[in-house]
Amino acid sequence: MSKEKLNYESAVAELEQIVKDIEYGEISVDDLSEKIKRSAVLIKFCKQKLKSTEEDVAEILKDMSEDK
Amino acid sequence: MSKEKLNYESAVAELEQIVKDIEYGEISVDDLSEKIKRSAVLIKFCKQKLKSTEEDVAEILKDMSEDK
Amino acid sequence: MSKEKLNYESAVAELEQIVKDIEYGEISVDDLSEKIKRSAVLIKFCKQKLKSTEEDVAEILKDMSEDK
Amino acid sequence: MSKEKLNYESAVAELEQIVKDIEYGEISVDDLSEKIKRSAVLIKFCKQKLKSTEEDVAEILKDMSEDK
Amino acid sequence: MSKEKLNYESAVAELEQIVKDIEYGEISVDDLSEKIKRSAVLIKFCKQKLKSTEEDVAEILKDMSEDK
Amino acid sequence: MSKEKLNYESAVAELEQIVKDIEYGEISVDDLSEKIKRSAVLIKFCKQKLKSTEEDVAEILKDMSEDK
Amino acid sequence: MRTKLVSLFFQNMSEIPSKYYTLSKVAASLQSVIRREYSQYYWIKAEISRLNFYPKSGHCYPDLVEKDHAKVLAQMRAIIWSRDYFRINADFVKKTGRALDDGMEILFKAKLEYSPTHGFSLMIVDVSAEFVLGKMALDKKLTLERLKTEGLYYRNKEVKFPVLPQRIAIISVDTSKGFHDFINIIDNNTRGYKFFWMLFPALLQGDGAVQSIIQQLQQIKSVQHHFDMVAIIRGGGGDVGLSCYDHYDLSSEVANFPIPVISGIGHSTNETLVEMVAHYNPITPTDLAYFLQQKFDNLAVGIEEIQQAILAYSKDSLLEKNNQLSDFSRIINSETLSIMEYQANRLSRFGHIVQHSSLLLLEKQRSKLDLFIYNMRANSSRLILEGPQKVVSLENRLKQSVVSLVHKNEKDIKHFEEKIQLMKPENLLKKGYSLTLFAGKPISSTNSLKEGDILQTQLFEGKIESKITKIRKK
Repeated sequence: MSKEKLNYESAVAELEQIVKDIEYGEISVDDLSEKIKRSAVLIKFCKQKLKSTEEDVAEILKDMSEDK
Repeated sequence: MSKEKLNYESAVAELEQIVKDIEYGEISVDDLSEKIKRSAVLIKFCKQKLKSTEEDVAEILKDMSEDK
Repeated sequence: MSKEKLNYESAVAELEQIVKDIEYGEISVDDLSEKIKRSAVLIKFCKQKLKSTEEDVAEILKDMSEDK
Repeated sequence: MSKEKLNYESAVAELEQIVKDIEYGEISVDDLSEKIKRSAVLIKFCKQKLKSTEEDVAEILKDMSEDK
Repeated sequence: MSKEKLNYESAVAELEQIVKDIEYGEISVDDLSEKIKRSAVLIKFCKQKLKSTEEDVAEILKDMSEDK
Repeated sequence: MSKEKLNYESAVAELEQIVKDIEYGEISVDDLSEKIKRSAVLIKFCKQKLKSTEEDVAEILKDMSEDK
Repeated sequence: MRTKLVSLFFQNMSEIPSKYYTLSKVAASLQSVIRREYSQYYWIKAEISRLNFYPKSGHCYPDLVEKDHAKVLAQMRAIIWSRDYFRINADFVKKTGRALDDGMEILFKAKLEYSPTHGFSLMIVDVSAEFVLGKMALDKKLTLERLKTEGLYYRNKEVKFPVLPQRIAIISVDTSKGFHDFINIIDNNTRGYKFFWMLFPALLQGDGAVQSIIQQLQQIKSVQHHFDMVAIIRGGGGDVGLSCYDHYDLSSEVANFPIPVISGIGHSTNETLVEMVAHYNPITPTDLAYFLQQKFDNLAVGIEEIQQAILAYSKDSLLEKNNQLSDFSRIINSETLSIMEYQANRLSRFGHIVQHSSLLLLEKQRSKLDLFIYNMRANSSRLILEGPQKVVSLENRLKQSVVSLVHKNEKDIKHFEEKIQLMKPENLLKKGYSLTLFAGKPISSTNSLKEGDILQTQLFEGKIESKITKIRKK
């Protein structure tokens, strides 16, 4: 699966769908591995995104503090 | 019987049918062995499927935890 | 009598007929020995069939337990 | 008279006929000895037949029980 | 008259004829004696026949009993 | 982003909107970095604005004389 | 007015009267009449058109006037001697907040005096501060009502105060202490805020102040885009000369001003109209400076708060997102495990059912086979037992029937034997029966006999021969 099209919102939406599907037993065991692998990709992507955003925030705020 | 066509859902469905047939005595002794052997194949297949899925899940969740 | 053609169902059916015939005295003393011998063959066959099936069951369940 | 052709059913039937014939006086004194000799043969045959059948049956049933 | 040709049935029949003849007086005195002589022969034959038959039966039945 | 159009009031308004958006989760993670970068620009601008002014007396005097 | 008088003087120059008095004579006459007729002190109401205070001597020579609108009804000079003036003015200032000044209508106690050299004058010995006070209050009240009626009162207040009140048009004078206090504070604030200000000098008190300030306001208006606000700053002037700020023209100009006007006039008495209609009135220039500084402080704090809020909310948001992801992980983990467990149990259950049911099925079949065996054994035995009975019964029947057959025949034979025994001729003859023979043959009818035939009769013992004597036919 290519990452190019991923963005956080759509990744989270997809994750929510997967979680819902798993929660409501809408996923067959046959598909489960695939879905879980996909979840892992999505969660990893999201975490990276959060981390980079967090870094951005820290960086910016550091800059701002120095500007004082 | 070749495994290629098997998937968990169909295997479980087949198992349910066999279990029902055996449970309600709808099966002749002549077919019983065959059915039991078939059950064993199906159960084994399903267990392997579950096990591999479980491993996948564990792997993924391990990855996810490490990503934190 | 060759065993090739025997199966449990037909063996049981034949046995039932013999038992019925003996019960209702539909059998001559001349045939009795023969019929009883035949019954013995059939019962032996059936018991073997049951036993082998039972062994199959045991085998399968052993497999299942080990797979856990 | 050769025994080969004898069977229990026909032997009993023949005996019954002889007894009936004698009872209804349908038999001349001239033939009586002969008939009685025949009856003796038949009775002997029947008894032997019954005895052997009984033994056969007992033996077989014993075997069947032991097969358990 | 030679004995060889005699049998119980014909002897009894002849006896019956003689008795009948005598009773209805159709017989000459000359013949009468003859007839009476003949009767004696016949009766003797019959008695002997009966006796031997009785002995035969006894013998056979004795044998049968022993066979038991 | 060019500074020409910025003024303190619109900058603050924009900042307040961003704060509100972030507070109420109206901003996707995808946009968050961008928004935070923008905030940094705006905050920097505002802080600088408090400590600097570009007004020029000569300019005003010139304007006044032109108006007359 | 002076110009008019001068022109009249030149018009009348050509006519020279024959009789005339010397000026001193006229003046002496006037002086005596006035001394006689106006010996008392009177309370008089008039307007001071000019106060004419001479600081060196300390005397005042006010020009008094009474007008009906623009028309002068009367005018007169007055004198307030130095000693009176200081007393009067001090009291006046104390009570009204303003010094005696040009254009002021006053009620004063005076004595009419005439001096040949100086002419008429009213020697003022007292001025009623209360009168002026009442007059001022009335004027102020009327002006206030007018401003309200005209919808001006709140107009400047309604002008949006700039978020960043950084550029200030200052109406003041360079010499004002208030002004210096103000710029000193804003220019030298410790936080490094930068204000831009420009001084628009104006009179700050007295009647001239109204026009002067209005003029500067108009100047400012022409370049209003350069400014965020106007500050009217006065200071150190005490409470004197503030009545200009109750003036309608100035008040309405301020009220109507397109950008906020802040007043820092600095006094301790009642708020003036200008201050009332001004956007904000911190009263003293220092307060105004601190007000602005406070505004900047607030802005700085606001920005700081925004910064903190962005930081905090971003962190919250990111934390929340992180938690959401953790939740996802956790749910996926737990749900998957429960699916696994459920499926594993299901498989186990299948296994057990297969086992249990199969064994049950096999057991049932086994019982069935056992039942077969049982039935076979029972029924075979019955069958086998029935056989001998039948055979034995046949055997018995055979025995009996043979015996009875032999007996019957023996009986038959005996019967024959007996019958034949009875029929032996010797036995008949013995009983008396005899046998009649003819020609050696037994006869039983008369048919072949004739009389005279010789018949032989056989008796049991012996024979007889006899002749037939008579034949009787049947």
